[in-house]
Amino acid sequence: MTSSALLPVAALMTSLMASVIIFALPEKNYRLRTLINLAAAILKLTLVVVMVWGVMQGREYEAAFTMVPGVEFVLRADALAMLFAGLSALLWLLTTIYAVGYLENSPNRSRFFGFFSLCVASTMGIALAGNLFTFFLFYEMLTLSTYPLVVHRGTPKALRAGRTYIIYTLTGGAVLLLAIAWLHGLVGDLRFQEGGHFADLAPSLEGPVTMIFVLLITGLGVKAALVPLHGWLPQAMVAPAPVSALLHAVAVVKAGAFGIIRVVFELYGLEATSDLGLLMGLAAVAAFTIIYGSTRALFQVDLKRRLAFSTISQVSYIVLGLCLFGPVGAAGGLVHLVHQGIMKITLFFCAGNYAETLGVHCIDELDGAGKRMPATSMAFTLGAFGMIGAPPLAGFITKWTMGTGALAVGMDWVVAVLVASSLLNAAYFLPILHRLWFAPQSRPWPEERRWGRLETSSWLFWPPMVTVVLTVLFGVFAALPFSPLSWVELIVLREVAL
Amino acid sequence: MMRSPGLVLAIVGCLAFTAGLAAAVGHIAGTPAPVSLPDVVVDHLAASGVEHPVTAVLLNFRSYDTLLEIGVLVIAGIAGISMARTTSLEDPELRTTDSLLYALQRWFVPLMLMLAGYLLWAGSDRPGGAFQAGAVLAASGVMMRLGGIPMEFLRPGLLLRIGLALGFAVFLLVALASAFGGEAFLAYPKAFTKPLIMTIETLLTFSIAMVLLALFVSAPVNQAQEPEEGEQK
Amino acid sequence: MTLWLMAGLLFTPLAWAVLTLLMDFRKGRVVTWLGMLVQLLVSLGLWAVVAGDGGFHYALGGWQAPLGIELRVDGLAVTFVLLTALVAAACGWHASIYLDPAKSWHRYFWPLYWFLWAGLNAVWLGGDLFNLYVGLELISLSAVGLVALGGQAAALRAAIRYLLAALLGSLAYLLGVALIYGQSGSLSLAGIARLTEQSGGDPGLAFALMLMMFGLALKTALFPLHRWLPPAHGIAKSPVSALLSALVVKASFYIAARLWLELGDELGSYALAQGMGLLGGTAVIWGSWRAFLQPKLKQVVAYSSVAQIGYLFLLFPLTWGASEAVSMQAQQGITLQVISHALAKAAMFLAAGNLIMSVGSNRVEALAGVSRFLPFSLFSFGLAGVSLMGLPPSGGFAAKWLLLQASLGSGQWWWLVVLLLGGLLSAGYVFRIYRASFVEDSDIDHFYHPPRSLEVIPMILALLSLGLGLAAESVLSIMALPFEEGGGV
Amino acid sequence: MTSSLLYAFAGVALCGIGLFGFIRLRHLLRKLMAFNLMGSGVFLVMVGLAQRQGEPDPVPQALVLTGIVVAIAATALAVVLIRRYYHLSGQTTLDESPKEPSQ
Repeated sequence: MTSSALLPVAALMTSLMASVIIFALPEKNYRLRTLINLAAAILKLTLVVVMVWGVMQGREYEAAFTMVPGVEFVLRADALAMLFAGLSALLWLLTTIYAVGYLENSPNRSRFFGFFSLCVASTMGIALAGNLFTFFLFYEMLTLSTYPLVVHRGTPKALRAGRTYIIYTLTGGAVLLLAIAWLHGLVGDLRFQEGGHFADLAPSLEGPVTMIFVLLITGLGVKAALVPLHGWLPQAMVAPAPVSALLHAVAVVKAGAFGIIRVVFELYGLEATSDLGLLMGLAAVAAFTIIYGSTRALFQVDLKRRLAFSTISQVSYIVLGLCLFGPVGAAGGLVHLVHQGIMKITLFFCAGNYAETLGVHCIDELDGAGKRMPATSMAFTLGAFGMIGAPPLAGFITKWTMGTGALAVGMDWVVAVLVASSLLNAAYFLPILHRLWFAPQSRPWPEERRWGRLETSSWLFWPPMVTVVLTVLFGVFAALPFSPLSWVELIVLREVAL
Repeated sequence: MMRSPGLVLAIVGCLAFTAGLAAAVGHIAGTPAPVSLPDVVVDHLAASGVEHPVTAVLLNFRSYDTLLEIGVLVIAGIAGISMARTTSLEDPELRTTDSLLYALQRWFVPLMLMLAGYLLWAGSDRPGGAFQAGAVLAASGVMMRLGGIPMEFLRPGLLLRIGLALGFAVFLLVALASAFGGEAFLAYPKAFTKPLIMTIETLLTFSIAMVLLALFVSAPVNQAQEPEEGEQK
Repeated sequence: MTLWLMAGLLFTPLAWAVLTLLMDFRKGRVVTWLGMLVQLLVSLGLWAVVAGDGGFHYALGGWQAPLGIELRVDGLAVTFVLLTALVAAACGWHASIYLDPAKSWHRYFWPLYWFLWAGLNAVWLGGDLFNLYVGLELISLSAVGLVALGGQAAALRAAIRYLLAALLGSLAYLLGVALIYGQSGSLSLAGIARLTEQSGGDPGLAFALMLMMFGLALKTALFPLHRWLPPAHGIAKSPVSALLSALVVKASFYIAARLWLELGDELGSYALAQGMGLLGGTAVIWGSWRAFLQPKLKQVVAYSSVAQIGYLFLLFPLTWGASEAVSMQAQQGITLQVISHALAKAAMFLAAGNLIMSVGSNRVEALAGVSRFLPFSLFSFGLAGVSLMGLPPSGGFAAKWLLLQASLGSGQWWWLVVLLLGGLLSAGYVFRIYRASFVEDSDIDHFYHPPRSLEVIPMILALLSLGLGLAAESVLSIMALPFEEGGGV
Repeated sequence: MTSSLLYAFAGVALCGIGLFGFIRLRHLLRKLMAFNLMGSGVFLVMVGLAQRQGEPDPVPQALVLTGIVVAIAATALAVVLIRRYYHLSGQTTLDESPKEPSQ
């Protein structure tokens, strides 16, 4: 096997091996487990960095073999894959650190971290998948590996949430499988490629191909939590904070969104999709989801539930961006894949910290938390502002790019949607910030714990700090090379040859 | 009138089945068979080592069938004795003190043994053979048993198990020996075909009788039983 | 060379049956381990030979068909021989630790076990209709013996019901053989196939085929003839259940498939094919549903067998009158399904045995909290479940994929419903088990830990069934090998 | 219509009767009888149909001999099982008594 084939496989294997070893480790042996976790995460990150560099030079990394007669298993590291892989590799490291602190001396940790690594392995696979078949393979693997994380606590509530989650995702998976099989029957095994395959489509195929597109989007939309397929996401909140963070920022919802990107850009091709008149429909769904999610978020009293609905709306920015039928808008959507990731993970880290340190879960208990935990609250504030789209933070870059993109192609209504959702974001974030900073502490914290000089355990303290700094940097230095934005523009130049 | 729909259904089903079968048989009877196996058998009879075609088919041409068939019989025997009472074979319901039976035994048992021997020997050139002989042998055993003759060797133990497996084992050894001899599996060396077949037949007779008799004698059940997995005893 | 392999393959199990009959459980165990090794090597060798230079017919006793019995040694057959060696060895190994040597009747486990193995090999290789019948009986009787071994009333009831069903099935099959022999005067499947190709369809033979299909379907527990299976597979000792579900039911299906592929085009009909498929589809739905409702762990697994067997019968509609390519896809898919289900189901039953052993109860709710104490066996169970649900990368998924392609290719879209819905329903009962195991508030806190080796065996099987999907291509390639014609006439 | 063909048709009749008994009878020993009846029917068909032209055909006769042995083995096994079952549960049919755990 050449090095070019070896790298993607290795990137996948690091977390896969990690999970196998962790499963084998005895429960008590937590030092070694932590060590392996971190080592694997760092190793993976370096591998990804190497590949990013290589892809920058225009090198191709690919590993493929025939799995089932007529179908290939393809791992391929292209620019788009790197965007997602980079994100998940980076956030895996941070989330692992966070999780170690979060789950300190709680039961079933070897099980948790085993499936945790498995989940990341699947994400990596989704990123590197070179064709729809391989993508599906890891997509289902992700479903299976996240279930144990969602029900980790084993409470009736968690089990119910797990049931809902599994029903939604497996059904979605079945629909997706049907679509993939049908497509394969029609046109054979198609690899993802820049510009897609259906630029010049035989008229006879247009009908089926359109239906297949709908099925594909339905299957992927479940994980991407497009309304009305979003029902599982708010319930999944019972999971431990690091899990929610991972689910929202990298793993599940992003997998869905990323799948939609792959399908639109690299399977159908942007032009073909719009020629089939599918973009508009998708745009409408996305726009509706954005507004719906934000509106529902307004009425949530549980902090994590509010964040969950905000995710539903934020992820649809990515989808909406694709539908803007132009390089700029597409760039806006793609870059949000990263931006939403780091911003949302910051928010969840903070929410977790409030829960762990002060025992606070509901928003109205947050009064005066800013004085008790200034750094965390600062991070939360910045994350929130990022979400709202205040300059110069990452979120602003997204919305700005998308807005200009929309105007460039004369879809002015999209701008209206963006403005409306920003207002809604403000409406459900600002009250929280007000409670944090300006409301006096009305009652004692439900259950407070103290850790020496830092406001919380250092495992929990640093990850949000890092991500919030990134939020700022990605915003301020968006123009520099290797910033998400410039990377995305590189992708878009390759994808959308307009 | 009708007792239950199930009954009617069964009647109709069975009639339909019978009719269909009859039709099939009738149809087949109308058409000549393209292959005439009897002629082929006759052609190869000389090479088979026995004069009687049925025995030739049983123990030479299709000896693999027969090997497995004896296997099936041994299985039944094993399953039988696996449920046997190991303490004692004495089973009152299998005892009789009928003097007539005693008298009959004196006459019949030797006769039956002779008959068995004859059937065995006859097998090579006219109807008869191992199984018939074994059956008669077993019958005489059953008679003795009913007469209350203990026949300790039927107690489930090594002896009985050897008896069960003997014929089968020898058959198997011959089969393998042929492979040693470079022939195909189960191909008898030309020179010894007849003696080999006769030995096999003899031992088979013995084993078959053992199995049938064991199944009769050790049918009484033991109390040994274990609960289903995960059920409390 | 080949001669030795064949001799070893047919001889070892029978010989070991005799040897172990003469010993007690402990000695028999040691001897059996040796025999397993031999069998594995021989099967592997034969597989290598066939993979190397194609399949062949092997005339037993040097008598060619139609006079003698010919064995059909082709890619499919050796694949199943190898599969049997793997699974049977695993189950035997498990049994050798799992069964209690103190119980006097357990010594009879080994001979029955070896006879079962012999019967399976006989069926995989059989090319002669009547010989297949004897092989089937060898399997059925030893299987019944194993189910009843030392059991109490419930076990005996299950065993008797199983035996009666099996006997009726084999009689129906034998009747079919009688008719076919009366018509063609031959018993060699290859020969008969050639005859029917020349003479074309024939009502008498068609009826015979239907009879045989009925008998074999009954032995394979196709819905609605499945009633005997769950009690038997549920109540037998776990290693036995594993053997039955993984291999025994497949034997009768294998014969049905062979008959269909050889004679189906001439003697089958669209109605028959669709009918079989319909029953199979119903079995998938009904079996999964019943599995979902079962209170006992092993009953769940047993009913899941009913469902998984249903998939196999999609072979009939998907190959009848289909194009060469589609028919090939279907056959490959079914083969994968057989293999992956054999591995997964064996793993599942063995793991279930371990779980029951450790929590001391056979109910599903009793698994509460077991994920903390016995993650290893539970994990094997889960991996096997992945294959049953047909999720990637398991063999079950590869099979489902091929079947999807085949049904699309032949335009029989209605099977898509079965395939997709079946997957979801199986997820229903598999996740029910996971769910029970994740419950934390369990009152029982003492768990018996089975020996490590007991836990390793199901894990190996489960991993095999999981990885099968990745190796599907290479596993299937041997089926497409050249095959030298035989069968006399 | 040769005599052997007559046997064949007799066999057909036996099969039908046996099947009916097998389905309807509930006492296990009777079921077993019915099975044996059906078996004899099958054997008759096998031999009778094969040598319908009158000349004897050794092959089906051999097959039937094998078949008989197998049938006897099966019957014997069944009897042993049934007897033990009766001994343990006092039942002669397969229907489950209330105290048994229901499947």
